[in-house]
Amino acid sequence: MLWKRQIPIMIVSGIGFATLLGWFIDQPTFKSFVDDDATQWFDILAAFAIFLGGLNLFKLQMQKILRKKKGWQYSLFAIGGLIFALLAGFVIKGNPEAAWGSHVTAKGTLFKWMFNYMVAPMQATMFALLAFYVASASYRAFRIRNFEATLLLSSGIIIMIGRVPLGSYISSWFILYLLVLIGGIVVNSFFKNKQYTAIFVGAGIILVSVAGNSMGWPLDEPGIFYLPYLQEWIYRYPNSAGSRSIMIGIGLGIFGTSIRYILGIERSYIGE
Amino acid sequence: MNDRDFMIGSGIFTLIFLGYWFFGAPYFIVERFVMFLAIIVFSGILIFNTRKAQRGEEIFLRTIPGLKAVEEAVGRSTEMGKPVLFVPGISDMDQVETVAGVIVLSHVSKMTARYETPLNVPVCRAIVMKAAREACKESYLVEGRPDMFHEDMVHYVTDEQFAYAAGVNGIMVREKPAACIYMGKFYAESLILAETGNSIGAIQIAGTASQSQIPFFVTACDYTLIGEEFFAASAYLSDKPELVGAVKGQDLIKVIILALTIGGVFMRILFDAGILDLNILNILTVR
Amino acid sequence: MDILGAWIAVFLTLAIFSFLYKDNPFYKIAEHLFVGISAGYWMSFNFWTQIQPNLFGRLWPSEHYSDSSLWYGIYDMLGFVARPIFPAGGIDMGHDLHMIYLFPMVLGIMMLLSIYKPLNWMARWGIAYTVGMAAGLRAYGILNSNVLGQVKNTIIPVIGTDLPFFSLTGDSYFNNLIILVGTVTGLLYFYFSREQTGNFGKVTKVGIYFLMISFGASFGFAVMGRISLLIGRLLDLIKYSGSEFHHASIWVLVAMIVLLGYSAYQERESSS
Amino acid sequence: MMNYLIEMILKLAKVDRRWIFLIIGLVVLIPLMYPLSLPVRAGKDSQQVYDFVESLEPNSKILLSVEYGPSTKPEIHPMVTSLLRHLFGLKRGHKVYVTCLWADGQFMAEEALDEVAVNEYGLTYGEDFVLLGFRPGAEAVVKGIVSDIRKVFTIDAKGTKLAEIPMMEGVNRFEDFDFLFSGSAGYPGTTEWVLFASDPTGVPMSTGTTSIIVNEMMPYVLGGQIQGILAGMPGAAEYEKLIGVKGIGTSGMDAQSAAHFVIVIFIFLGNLGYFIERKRSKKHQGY
Repeated sequence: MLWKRQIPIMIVSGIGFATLLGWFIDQPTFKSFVDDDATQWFDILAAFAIFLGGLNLFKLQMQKILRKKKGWQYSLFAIGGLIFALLAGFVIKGNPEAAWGSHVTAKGTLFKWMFNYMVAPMQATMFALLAFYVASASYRAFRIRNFEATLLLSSGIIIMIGRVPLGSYISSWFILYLLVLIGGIVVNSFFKNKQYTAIFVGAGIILVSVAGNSMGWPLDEPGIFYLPYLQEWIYRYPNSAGSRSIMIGIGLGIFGTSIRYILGIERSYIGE
Repeated sequence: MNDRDFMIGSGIFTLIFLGYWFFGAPYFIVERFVMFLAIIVFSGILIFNTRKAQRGEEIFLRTIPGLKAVEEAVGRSTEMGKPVLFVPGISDMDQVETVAGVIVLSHVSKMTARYETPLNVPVCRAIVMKAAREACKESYLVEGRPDMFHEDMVHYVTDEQFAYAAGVNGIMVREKPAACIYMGKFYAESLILAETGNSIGAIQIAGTASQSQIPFFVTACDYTLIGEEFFAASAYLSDKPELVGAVKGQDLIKVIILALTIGGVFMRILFDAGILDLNILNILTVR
Repeated sequence: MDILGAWIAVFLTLAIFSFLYKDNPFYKIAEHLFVGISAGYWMSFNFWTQIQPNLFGRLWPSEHYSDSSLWYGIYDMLGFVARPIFPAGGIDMGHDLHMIYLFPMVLGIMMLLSIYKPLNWMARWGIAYTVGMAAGLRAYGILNSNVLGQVKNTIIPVIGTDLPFFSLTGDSYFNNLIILVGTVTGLLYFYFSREQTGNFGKVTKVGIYFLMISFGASFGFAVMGRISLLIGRLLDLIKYSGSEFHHASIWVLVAMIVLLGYSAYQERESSS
Repeated sequence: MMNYLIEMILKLAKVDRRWIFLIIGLVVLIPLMYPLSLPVRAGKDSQQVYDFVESLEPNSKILLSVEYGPSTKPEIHPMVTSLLRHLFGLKRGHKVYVTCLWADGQFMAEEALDEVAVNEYGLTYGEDFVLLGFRPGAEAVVKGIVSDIRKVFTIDAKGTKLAEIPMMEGVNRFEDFDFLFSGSAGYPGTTEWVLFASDPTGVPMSTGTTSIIVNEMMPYVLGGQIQGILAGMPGAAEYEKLIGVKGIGTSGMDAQSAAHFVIVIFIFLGNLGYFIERKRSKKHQGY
């Protein structure tokens, strides 16, 4: 029990207090531990642990092959890939000039080749899949269901259009006309009277046209209807306010949770 | 520990610190005193509320729909005879969010043990694999179902972010889980996972403090725990008084923060008008 | 080698894109290969950038090398087994001798040993160290920047200076007020010890509006970023379709479409 | 006619998402092959970065941190090359020190330096620019650079000892730099530089990030913790416009514009279908 429970809890508290107090203590040995060594130790530990993970992957894929589970043929590729990468990492350098150790970054090695033509393109392609997913997600999710969803949608669209060059060609007057039409829809669904709607839209169009004519139809005035300016306003102010409140909340959450770990109030992450 | 002990303890601590201060505070980085004070005060509030809750004082917390849905999702998987997929994020245990995710996993695995539903936890880091296994094992033991636990329900995929996403995608389209739960620190793979989960028609519940990924989860998942809600999740799910008390403590800190903000704005007005000779911004600037 | 690489890269890229159509053998091959290779890649990479230079490099630096010492005797024995990892005369990574790094080594070895069931508990020490370190380091940083730092940024003038009342994209009282209101109400949304009803509910509703605007803006940005990545990917494919790579992209694309089309046709036949 | 149109919109609203995928793919591909060359307008935040670089004293020491890999190269790489062009093009004797927090960042940095510093300006390695390379450890590296850069980097990326590099003279810690630019695609990245380097020391910094994390960075930009930001590929295009050298950023903007508009049209159609549907179901319920 001592080895399995008490000591781990003591380690959490001890290391936690040390790293927290380290921020306030100006003593070289202590400071260098907190600034440098503490995270370095973790990195070393993680580097050891990854072998554990690799072994687990190997075991599961091997089981699939040996038991001829559904799709076992593909597991051959996983095992093959793993072995190939380990060969490139530990056995075949491919470039005699590169020393062991620097071969993982040096030019002309098998490891670098593997990175350039296998890891990097697959990584980038998986990432690029997001371009499609983000389109289909916005298509499905950006529906004017209620006021909140409408806010989400409007700020999303304004940012999307306002930030690309094509957006800066859209005159603020076009947006004004658009707003008049949308206003018409709102009026119509509110009063359910075609006359009111017609009066509203007609008056709006005349008003905008008169104003536009008198101002000479400048592209970017009035500024609040010019998308590039509007998007800048949205992301500098209301958006900042929103993300700032989330940020403070997350900050408090992380702080509170960390203190809970250090004090040993929460221990279930090691099975308590 | 009761209130008296707490007061005595903090009194002693203050005295010792004053003594240390009196002797010139060797090795102490004085410019960070404000931060030191903040940490001490905030931790004190957390401890105080934890103790209060442990003594059995009633504490009210508002409902969070996403957390109620977790049990429903597990239940639905049981009815459909399909597994539950739990993704604890792609970061290692050195991120507080991952630890919080593993804690939520320990509660989810209690439910799957109770409902006898298969659980699948692919992980991206080996240390997380170890921790998640310990957490699940303990939960199955607590629920009296150690026979149902097997180590490989928590399995390692790879450290590489997008290879992991590809692998989890594969699990989703082939095993078709009825519930996908994402709790932890996420990066760009969030939308790949959530969209694929959506396309197979699973109930999806997400919780994360990764600010840039919250919108994707909000749009593609059925329920999302936003930011701080995610950290409060373990308190809600466990119902342990000491954890509930800590959430209450965090709320009190929030009130202090709000008071500081609004009070600060007033102080700034007075400062700008030349009435007050104290710039609050200088106090809050900690190098 | 480069042309072969280009063909492999093109195949893997298109194989992953084919997932957009549906789960298919090409994707399964790419997925399994990716998982296997990347696991091996990171195992090798972490070994050569962490364990060898930062751990062994600190335990047996070349600076302190002497054949007579017992400690380097162990080193020479290890070097006998694996010369590339332990080069003759100690490891020169510019580190000093740090015996304290035996601790992370012990933690790492314990982590590896935990694969043996009776020693399962050994992993807990490493986990405990990781959590403790993270909690201590994060608690300070996050409280400073995310909480106090953001509070400081929210303390902005709303009256009494020479700022204009309204300016769309510059600082103004109006915009400052937006930030103040948004941050405060947004933060109140995260107040848990009260049900969001009545007046409090109205205030938190405003907070939610700000959160939604912020989510929308994030989403807009995301669309932008993801499309950019697709652009990068397609630029690569266009490059590989050139004659110096023997039109790799075009050939692989055609072959894949034909095969997928054929299998879709067969499926339809067999189902009807 | 009207009914036919409505039916079509309804059909479009329920279209298989794979059609969306195909259209998006084509809309991005076609402008890349046949560019339109739309002009670019520089926003405030890009301008701020530009102005700050312009205002640097002659012979400034600039730390450039590369924190992106091949997957995010299209967004950040053009920013980094443009910044290098700007710095070297000013001919004020600025010295550029490049560090990488991401392993694959080193490949990216090498590419950018080869392209700009070596091929375009013919500068000398070790006197005008130096690639210190990648060191693992995320925030530990940042903190290490703040306290003692020579402890983190004993040798540069080519294996030369720091003492033998002329431009390293007098550079011992982060405070010896005049400006930091972080080209960042996530963790570790700009946030770590703000938290552990720029905030504690007061050395000014700017950043160029992927679009997705711009939002997370905005509070820092508004709070003056970061001097301006290059936001995603449009940010890169804007910077290219400011320094007057067109690159990938500018050429990608056409495809970007087209894709955004198509997505907005999709959203519009989806909403139209949603409205019609809702109206119909209301009618059926006998309102």
